Amino acid sequence: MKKFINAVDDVLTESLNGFAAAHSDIVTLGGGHKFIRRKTLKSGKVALISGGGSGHEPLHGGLVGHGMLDAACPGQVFTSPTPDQMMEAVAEVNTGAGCLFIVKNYEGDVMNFDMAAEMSEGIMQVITNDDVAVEDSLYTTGRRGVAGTLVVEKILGAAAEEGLALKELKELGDKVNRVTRSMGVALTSCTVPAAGKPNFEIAEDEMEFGVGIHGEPGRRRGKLLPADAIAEEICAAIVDDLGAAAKGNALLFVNGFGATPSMELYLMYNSARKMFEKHGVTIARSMVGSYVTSLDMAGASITLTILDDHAAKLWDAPVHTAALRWGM
Amino acid sequence: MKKFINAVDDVLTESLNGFAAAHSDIVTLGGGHKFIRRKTLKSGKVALISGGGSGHEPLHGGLVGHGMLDAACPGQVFTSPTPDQMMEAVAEVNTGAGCLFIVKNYEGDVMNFDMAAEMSEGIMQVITNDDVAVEDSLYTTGRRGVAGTLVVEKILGAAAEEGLALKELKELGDKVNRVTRSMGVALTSCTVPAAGKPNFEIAEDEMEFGVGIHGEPGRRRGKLLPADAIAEEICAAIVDDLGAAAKGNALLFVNGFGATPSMELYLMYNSARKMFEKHGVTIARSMVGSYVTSLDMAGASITLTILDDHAAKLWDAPVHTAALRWGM
Amino acid sequence: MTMDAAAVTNIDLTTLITAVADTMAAHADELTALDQAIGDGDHGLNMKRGFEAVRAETATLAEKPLPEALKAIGTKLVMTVGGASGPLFGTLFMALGKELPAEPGRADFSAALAKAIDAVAARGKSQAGQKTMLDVLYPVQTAVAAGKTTPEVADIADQAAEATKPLKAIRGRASVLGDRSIGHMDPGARSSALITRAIAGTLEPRV
Amino acid sequence: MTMDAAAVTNIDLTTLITAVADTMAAHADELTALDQAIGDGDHGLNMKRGFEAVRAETATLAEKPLPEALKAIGTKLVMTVGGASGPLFGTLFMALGKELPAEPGRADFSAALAKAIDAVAARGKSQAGQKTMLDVLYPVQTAVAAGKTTPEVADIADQAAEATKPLKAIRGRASVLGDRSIGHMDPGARSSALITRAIAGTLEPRV
Ligand SMILES: Nc1ncnc2c1ncn2[C@@H]1O[C@H](COP(=O)(O)OP(=O)(O)O)[C@@H](O)[C@H]1O
Ligand SMILES: Nc1ncnc2c1ncn2[C@@H]1O[C@H](COP(=O)(O)OP(=O)(O)O)[C@@H](O)[C@H]1O
Ligand SMILES: [Mg+2]
Ligand SMILES: [Mg+2]
Ligand SMILES: [Mg+2]
Ligand SMILES: [Mg+2]
Repeated sequence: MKKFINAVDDVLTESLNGFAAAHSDIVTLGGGHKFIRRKTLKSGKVALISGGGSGHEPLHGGLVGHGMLDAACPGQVFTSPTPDQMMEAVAEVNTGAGCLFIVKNYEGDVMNFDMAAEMSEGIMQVITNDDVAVEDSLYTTGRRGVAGTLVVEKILGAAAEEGLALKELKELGDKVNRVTRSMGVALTSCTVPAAGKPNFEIAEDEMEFGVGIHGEPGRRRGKLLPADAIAEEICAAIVDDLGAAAKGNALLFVNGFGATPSMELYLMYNSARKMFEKHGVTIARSMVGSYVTSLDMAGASITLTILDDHAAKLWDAPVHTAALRWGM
Repeated sequence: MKKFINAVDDVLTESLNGFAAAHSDIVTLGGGHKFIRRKTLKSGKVALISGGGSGHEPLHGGLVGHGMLDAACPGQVFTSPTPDQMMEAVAEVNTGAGCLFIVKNYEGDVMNFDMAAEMSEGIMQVITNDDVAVEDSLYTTGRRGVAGTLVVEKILGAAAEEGLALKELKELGDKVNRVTRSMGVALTSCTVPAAGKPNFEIAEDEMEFGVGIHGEPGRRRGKLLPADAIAEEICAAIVDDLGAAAKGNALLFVNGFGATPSMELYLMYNSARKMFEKHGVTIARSMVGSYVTSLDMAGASITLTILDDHAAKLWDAPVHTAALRWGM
Repeated sequence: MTMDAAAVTNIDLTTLITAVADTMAAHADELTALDQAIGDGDHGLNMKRGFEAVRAETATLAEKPLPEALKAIGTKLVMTVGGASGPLFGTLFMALGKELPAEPGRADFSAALAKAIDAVAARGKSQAGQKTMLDVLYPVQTAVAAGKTTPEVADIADQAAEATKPLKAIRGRASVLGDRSIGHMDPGARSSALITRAIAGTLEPRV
Repeated sequence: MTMDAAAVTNIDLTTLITAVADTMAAHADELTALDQAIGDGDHGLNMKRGFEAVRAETATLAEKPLPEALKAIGTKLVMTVGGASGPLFGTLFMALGKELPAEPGRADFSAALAKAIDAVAARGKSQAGQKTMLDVLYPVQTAVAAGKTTPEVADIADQAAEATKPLKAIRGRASVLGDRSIGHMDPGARSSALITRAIAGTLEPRV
């Protein structure tokens, strides 16, 4: 394992200290590094709190700030945060209008956020589950929440800033989640610092199709395909799954998992854009970059969110976080 | 080699097409993909043109836009662009106030930009050479231009936007370059798509100290060290080299080479910040991220620019490019 | 050497906590490797972190009445483990503490365990046969209820963990693998068996 | 078979371009591997790209007078190769075209080559002994001036490329390696030797 670290046990703490120091104009850390919160809270605004295992940076800590999250609770690497983290975040950032938890659909995350919600007051939750690689079924855990979570957080962040109430925010979040779909492919595995070796083995000519954002194995293992073929399969799966909703304006978000150069991400975006337009979807907004990562995994995911005018307006609204910034 | 590509020969073209489509509000491509230029030029402003081999994205194409570059000329991967690219960029973006080339000090880049300058009118050049890993000597090629180039481009971009004339811009660029120092370390090699295999071999317990941004071997090969020890060596080299200038306010820029997760970059930032402050430098501005990359290389560089009030003001000035955006 | 009332009431919490924390530390790499195969590779770290946190409070815990101590252990696990296993093992101990009378007999213990496992299933929206820790916990409870000796209970736990191999995961992270989860032991089942054997080992000498 | 005036004036440009482009294509991987060792791994690709671009214009080039054709080849190389080698090989051919009279004799060729190599050195701010293409180009010129046969010139070029191995790089990307550049052949020296041999091969039959 080759990483810039001092001791495995201090990775998270030292990294969070660095993050807070580098962005001290925007964020500050809660005690015991339990959460990252906005430096300045906006009283009367519903507080948006997200979180999850670390290793997906800039998600979620890099998305704390004006127009997006109020707090993010970082768990250990690839491990859901614990309820006390969310409870203390709530205690600090709830300015009276309640809190909305934005939670990626993993059992660990859901259970820990649930426990925190049960032990706090005035909480509602949006569960994101945009990953079409996993079959959606009531019987199983259902779909994972992946890169589309960022889109939900951005749109809800703007709406919260405009003063939308808790219940309406939850409804808006569910609505955006319903028109958001993602799927990813990994070319290499990733290494959790404390584990010291890659999460999975993958041959030099293989890719993992439908991979999650924890290096957990995906839908199938297959031979490495050309970018166009990968984009074709992913875009078809997304459009299929969206069904009748797959039309009109959309946001296309090509996300890198960490080790994939921007040159390849833009190439993938180029392929995906053509595919979606062939399917009759208009790419009205775009984002390309490594925002929802899996440590040092090479690979990418494609996310499509159908945008009505309201959602587009909220997407465009000013945001000022460590990772996303525009309009201010 | 595992990459998202269709055919090796089309990587650059398809990636540039994707980039231009994703950022069509900011940029447009010159004919034959010879350059990336601002969509809207500002008449009467000195045009800033940079460029270099591809594979360092977002440098330079991602830095084209308001407050930064007017055009960027992308060469083949790790290969300087050819003079015709710069000449055509000049022809298109020079609105009458002349052009400043910002060139990283590599013989290839310098010679190609020189030839273009000789064959065009009204050109001045700033050569960046911030890499302290290489001995500065008139006899040899001298220092390489690395991540500090971005700092020079940002500060000059803001000054050009304010209407500074060509000669003053050149002087300012030289001045910023003189107080900018960088050094990097690679943990893995990188693979040029057309070469198909890693540029160098490196053992599981080794690092390449003082590496350049092309995966070219560096100052020495050594055992992998803890982040603090790496930061200590780099920061000492930088402070040493700056000599008496190493005091007051500074910008600390921790740059990832491509495959290094943001968690490790912030950890490295945390180490570096402490080291510099021990040396009496105040970290007044910070930037952490993969901005000057070497394809899929794992590693990072540390850049320090001493900032007087004027430079700090220019650093803070609004910028709107694909990769850097603030204040607008 | 059946697990009689004495075994339950005379529990030496210090020994018990030490035994469980030791086994989690000793098997952390193994659990992580199991989780790398069909999960995200953190289970060993999670469990070790949780029980080290519990170990750090042994002195305080040992002074509490058993039900209170179990609740405190559960809460500590919830607040330090994270992931899926944190709320689940946390719920197990918290519910056990809630259900047990201050001076429980064997029947009390068996009944409380049944309720605690149901609480885990409720928290996890899961049931037996889904390739999770439940596939060890239920057989352990049945064995306790049936009056098996502590070594027998430990063996049954091991067999139950082993028996998760052919199962297809329906719950937990491994569920996204579908058929590809078949053939691997469930990490949470393995840690449950390890905890069972550690606890059984501390109870045995007192029976 | 000395390289006499006829060899210079009766050059069949089509054959010559084909020979050089073929050799660059055939040795692209080898050149890239050399450049990976002490540079950035693009030299083979650069040279191949440049000479393929030249090859694509063979018909037009073959119609020009020799000096004009050489200038056009040089310009094409400058505009397609990039990197350090683009301006340098480009300058070599452009300067050669500029210095050669329309119907050059051997002495003209030798003199023009000397000037062209000086132009390369000026462009590169470099000189012999710095582990660059110059360490092949200068010996080639000396050999031509000394009236060596074309096979001899080609052999001298190969030896000169080989002789860059023990040198420490002072110019070019490899210079940052310092002593670590020692022991490797300079990629630009190797490509210069390959070009020399290819050209020599096309001249030979006509001498
Ligand atoms: N819904 C559930 N019900 C019961 N047990 C579960 C459930 N989800 C996960 N588990 C158990 O938790 C174990 C994984 O724990 P761990 O790796 O620590 O958490 P995570 O899956 O969040 O990374 C699984 O092996 C399984 O035994
Ligand atoms: N200043 C110079 N003078 C002469 N030759 C040089 C100089 N710099 C580089 N070279 C030659 O160019 C070769 C490298 O070419 P290439 O790899 O195509 O360009 P780059 O170094 O820009 O990647 C070197 O092997 C060397 O022979
Ligand atoms: Mg986990
Ligand atoms: Mg090059
Ligand atoms: Mg796990
Ligand atoms: Mg090269």
